[in-house]
Amino acid sequence: MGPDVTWYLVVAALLFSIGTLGVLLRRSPLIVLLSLEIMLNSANLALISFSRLHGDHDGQIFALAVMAVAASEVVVGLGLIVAVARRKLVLDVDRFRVLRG
Amino acid sequence: MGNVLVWAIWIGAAAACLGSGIAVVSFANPFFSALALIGNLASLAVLFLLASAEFVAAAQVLVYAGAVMVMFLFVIAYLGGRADTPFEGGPSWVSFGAVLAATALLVEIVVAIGLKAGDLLADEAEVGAAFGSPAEIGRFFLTDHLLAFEITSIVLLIAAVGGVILGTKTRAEEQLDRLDKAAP
Amino acid sequence: MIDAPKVDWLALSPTLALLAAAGVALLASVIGPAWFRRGFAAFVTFGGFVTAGVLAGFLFDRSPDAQPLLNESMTRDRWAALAAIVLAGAGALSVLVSWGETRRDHAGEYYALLAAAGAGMVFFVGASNLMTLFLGLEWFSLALYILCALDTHRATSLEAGLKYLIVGSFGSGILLFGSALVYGATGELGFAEIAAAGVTDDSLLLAGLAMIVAGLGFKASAAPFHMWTPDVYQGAPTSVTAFMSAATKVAALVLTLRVLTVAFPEQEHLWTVAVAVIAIVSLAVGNIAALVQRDVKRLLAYSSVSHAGFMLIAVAANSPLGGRALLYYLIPYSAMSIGSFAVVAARERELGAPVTLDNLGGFLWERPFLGASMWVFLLGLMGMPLTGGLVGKFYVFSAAYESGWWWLVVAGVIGTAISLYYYLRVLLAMWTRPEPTALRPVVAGGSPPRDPLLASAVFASFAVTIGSFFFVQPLIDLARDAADSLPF
Amino acid sequence: MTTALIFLPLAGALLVWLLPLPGRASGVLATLIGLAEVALWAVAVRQFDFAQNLQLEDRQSWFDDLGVSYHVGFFGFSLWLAGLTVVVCAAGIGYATWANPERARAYQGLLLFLTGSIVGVFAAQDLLVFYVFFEAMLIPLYVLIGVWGGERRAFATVKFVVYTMAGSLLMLASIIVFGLSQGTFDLVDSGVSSNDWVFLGFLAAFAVKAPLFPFHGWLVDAYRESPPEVAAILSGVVSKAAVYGLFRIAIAKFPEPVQEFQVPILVAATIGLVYGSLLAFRARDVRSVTAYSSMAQMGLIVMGLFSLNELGINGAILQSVAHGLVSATLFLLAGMLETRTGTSAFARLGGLARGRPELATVLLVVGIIALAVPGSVSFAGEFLILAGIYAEGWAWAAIGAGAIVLAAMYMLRLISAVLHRSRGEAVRDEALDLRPAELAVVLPLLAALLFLSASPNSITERNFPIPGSDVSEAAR
Repeated sequence: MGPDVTWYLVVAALLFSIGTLGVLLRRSPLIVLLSLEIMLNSANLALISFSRLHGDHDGQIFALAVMAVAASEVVVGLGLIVAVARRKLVLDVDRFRVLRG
Repeated sequence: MGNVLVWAIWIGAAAACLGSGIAVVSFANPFFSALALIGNLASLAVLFLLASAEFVAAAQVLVYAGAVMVMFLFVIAYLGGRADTPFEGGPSWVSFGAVLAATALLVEIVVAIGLKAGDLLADEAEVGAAFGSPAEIGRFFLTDHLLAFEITSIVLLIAAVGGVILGTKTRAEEQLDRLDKAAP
Repeated sequence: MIDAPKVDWLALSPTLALLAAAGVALLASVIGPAWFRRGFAAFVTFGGFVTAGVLAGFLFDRSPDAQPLLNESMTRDRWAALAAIVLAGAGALSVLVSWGETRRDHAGEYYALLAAAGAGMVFFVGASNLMTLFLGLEWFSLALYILCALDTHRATSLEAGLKYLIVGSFGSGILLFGSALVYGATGELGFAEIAAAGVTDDSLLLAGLAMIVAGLGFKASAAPFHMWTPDVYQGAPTSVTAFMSAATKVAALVLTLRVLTVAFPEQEHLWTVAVAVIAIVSLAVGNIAALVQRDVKRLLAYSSVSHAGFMLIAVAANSPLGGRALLYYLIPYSAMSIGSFAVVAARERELGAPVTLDNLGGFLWERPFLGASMWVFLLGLMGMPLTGGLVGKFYVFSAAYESGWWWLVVAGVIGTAISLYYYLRVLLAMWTRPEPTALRPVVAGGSPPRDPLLASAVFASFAVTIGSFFFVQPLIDLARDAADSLPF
Repeated sequence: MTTALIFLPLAGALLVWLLPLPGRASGVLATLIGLAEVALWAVAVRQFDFAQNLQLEDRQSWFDDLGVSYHVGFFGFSLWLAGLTVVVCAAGIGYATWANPERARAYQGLLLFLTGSIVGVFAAQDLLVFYVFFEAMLIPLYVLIGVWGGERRAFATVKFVVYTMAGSLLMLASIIVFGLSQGTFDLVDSGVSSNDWVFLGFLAAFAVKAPLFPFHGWLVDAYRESPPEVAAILSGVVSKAAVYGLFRIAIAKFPEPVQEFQVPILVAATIGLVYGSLLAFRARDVRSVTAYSSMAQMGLIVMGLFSLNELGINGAILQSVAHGLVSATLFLLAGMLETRTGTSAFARLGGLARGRPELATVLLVVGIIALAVPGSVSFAGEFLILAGIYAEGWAWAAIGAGAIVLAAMYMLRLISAVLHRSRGEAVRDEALDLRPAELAVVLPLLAALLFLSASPNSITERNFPIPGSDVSEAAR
């Protein structure tokens, strides 16, 4: 018998906060994307541990679907970053000042 | 004795997971961040395995750590030095607010978990050996969660189209480039 | 070994029609000859939206009782069907608005993505478990992120796309973690099953509920989750902005009320207060921030934040009257919102520059039809008579008062009073002639470009805005039937 | 019938906007529509039985779940107010046709739209319908002031909008609370309420519109910056929407709060009367004098209404009509002076009577009626109001009478400053007497005033019971 669900959840919550901090604090869109991945993964960890807790598969299925969604977000996000770089714009989330009013 | 081993692996994986998570958000160079995320994903996969989610763990390694991260690294390599941006310099209102928000989230969730820990979270359901196996997951995807399965494919398709659209240089952009070149 | 699940094709038909349209448009834009792509894709997408609207109407007629489908993945009911009709209408109008944006690159893909986003929203409003909710949300959001960034040669468009992607994904991350917590507390994903699990004052469930409300708040652009709204609305292609401002709001708000009433009836005393507070913050932030804007798209973006506040008042009412008020309000609101962005788009094309209060001068005299329509849309957003905006506000306030939220009525009244100032600035700007010395961009080729499709979209929005004032009864009857399928 | 009376000008507005006529022609068309509206009103008066209560009703369900219907009809007093509206608006449109402003089509259409909405306000028998027309009336006013106004029009418009909308929105909140607690928004079906807050919400809207002291901040700027015919309609007619609202809603539906707040309201009205008169006495131009006198007169009318007895209310209605005509005529005359001299400041006017007999006669007659010489309609109205308010306390009547003396003084000052004294610097010999077109606009108003002066009882012989309330039972 290993650690119970509470421990998993604590790790998930910590990971979620780390991801949140990364999204809010970092300026490089690439690292922001990576931090978003961490947020989604922490949710996956929570889903899977709850799935184990309740003994039904819904959580695992959800986690798989989330994985696919996360991959999709990465594709679009990276596409955008490449397009921004191609236009020789500054890659800095905070410096998108053209749109501040 | 098996318990101690499980605990040891679990603690190792959790520590690796959190450590690499912190590394991802604090490295200045996105290349190292991405590498740290691979470690994060791998250690998460171990945790998934320990929570009897074999198939998800396998998918995590194959899809995520494999395919997605390769894409990441490729883009970072393509961008080269431009991808580097310094860490947020000096405390600002934004960073203060961010830390506050993240802490609030953490406290909220941990308190929620803590309040819960006594009763419900303790008694785990008994699961058979087939729990989390590819066959089981597959069956659910084709019956109860058919819609989710289908939507996942649509989302991926949209993302693929988006990747192609955003990745190709358009005529309007070429025109702009020509204008840039023409200008001294 | 595996029994094929029974699929209710009629319930899925509006979504499928739009998906089919998206597929055909995509194919055509890949294999069709260059001259053929744009027109064909636009035509197919328009047809897809119209078909989806008709099918949703049929669905509305055929589903007097709510029915769960595919193991609670989605619900077939009139609530979703009516929302789907509004969404289809908004989509069709956006196609008309977009035609004049003579896009040379990715024209076919533009329409394919528009149809795909519409399909996602039409599906989303019927979602009835947390997984399909999340997936539907991501479905239409991803399509919208790409659409926002489609004009890759414009820095503002790219920035809008990236910003929307980051903030939107952040919001859905919060929503996802909240869903996970709710799943953990109840062991269920389906809305009705969550309510049936009988978990009431569980801290995990409440934390999850709070995060779900916040996540949906991002999509409805309710303050304090609105920070992406002005930038994205300003930077995105204007036809996309028109679509987003109407359709995203419809989808997010309609689903918010559904998930709250179906899944969390026991926590009513908590979420009504939370929603009421979000409504007030939205009213305050949207209206006050709009006061200082000079760019018309940004101004309208903040106005849409404040309207999210108005409609959340109806959600907070948590009553059949509130449901009716929400659905009724969404109809003229969608029309006014699309219409006003369409007029902005027309002016933008005419000037070749972003529309500000300064270069709107004399618009009413130069383009009387568009100018007068803009007047009607703005009066509608103000809640002035002869537009559905007045009746919408009347219903929302009535619902709030009936549920005992008199201070929401007061907040709404104050919000409206503040909003008058900035709407009036736009209204008067359109009458005044700019100073002859002022620098004005010259219209290329002399007379302004003719765009009958955009004009017809504006006319349709105009007709809905005015018509919903005079024909309240039939619309309310529809909204009543729809709201009856939610358990209040 | 009522519906036709409301929608004829609205349809006319649409026609004027859509027909591509040149400026003057669209003005003529608008004038014809305005005259047709007057004729229609005359027909309505003939059909109307003044011995009865609500008549000429039209009713059509609008949305039933909240009990809102399109319900319009006239009481005796509101038919007179509607008559005032159609006459003054027709004169205003006629004046605008003569003045021929820029963008005449839009201008005339807005004036017609305004006419229809005001008639709608006076006819509304459902609270939401009332609110709709009340707001619809403001939209053209915002534009007319904001676009065609004087130098400081932007400031005047914003001030006007802020004041009026603040009042209107409070009224909307009150309407919702009142309607939902009554179960219907119909003014005939609904009962009375004793909720002070709801009453105050309604009162706020009407106090701003009247304007009642201390809600008069918007008044001078709006009256001074609007085009003359708009100022005429604003002071002559639009302010009477407040009279209708106070009488039909505030007094009729809130008998208890009315009793409770009678004294504070009377105090505000009295202060308004005295303060307005003093300001008018100190004002330095024709428009300001007329504007402040308008405020003073509205104070007097509100005193009459809140005397809550038949005499005072009859006087208030009569005085509403009389003041509407007087003030509209004065503003139109001010406009005519401005086209001749470019100013309405007393310092630069004077001596206009010499060689301009028609102008002098018209101004003198209106001025004399305005200062309420015995025998004039204003005298009759003020007398009735004072008699009514006397029943509530002699002090009110005494202050009112004092203010009326002040009124005589400022009107005489106005007449002498414009017509007599030595010639002002802005007055040139080339400045002509009133043109036939101008006379055609002013003379009907003057004729109406003289007719009412000759027989004020054509209005007052029908008494005006408070519609559908206990107070009216008591008054009978």
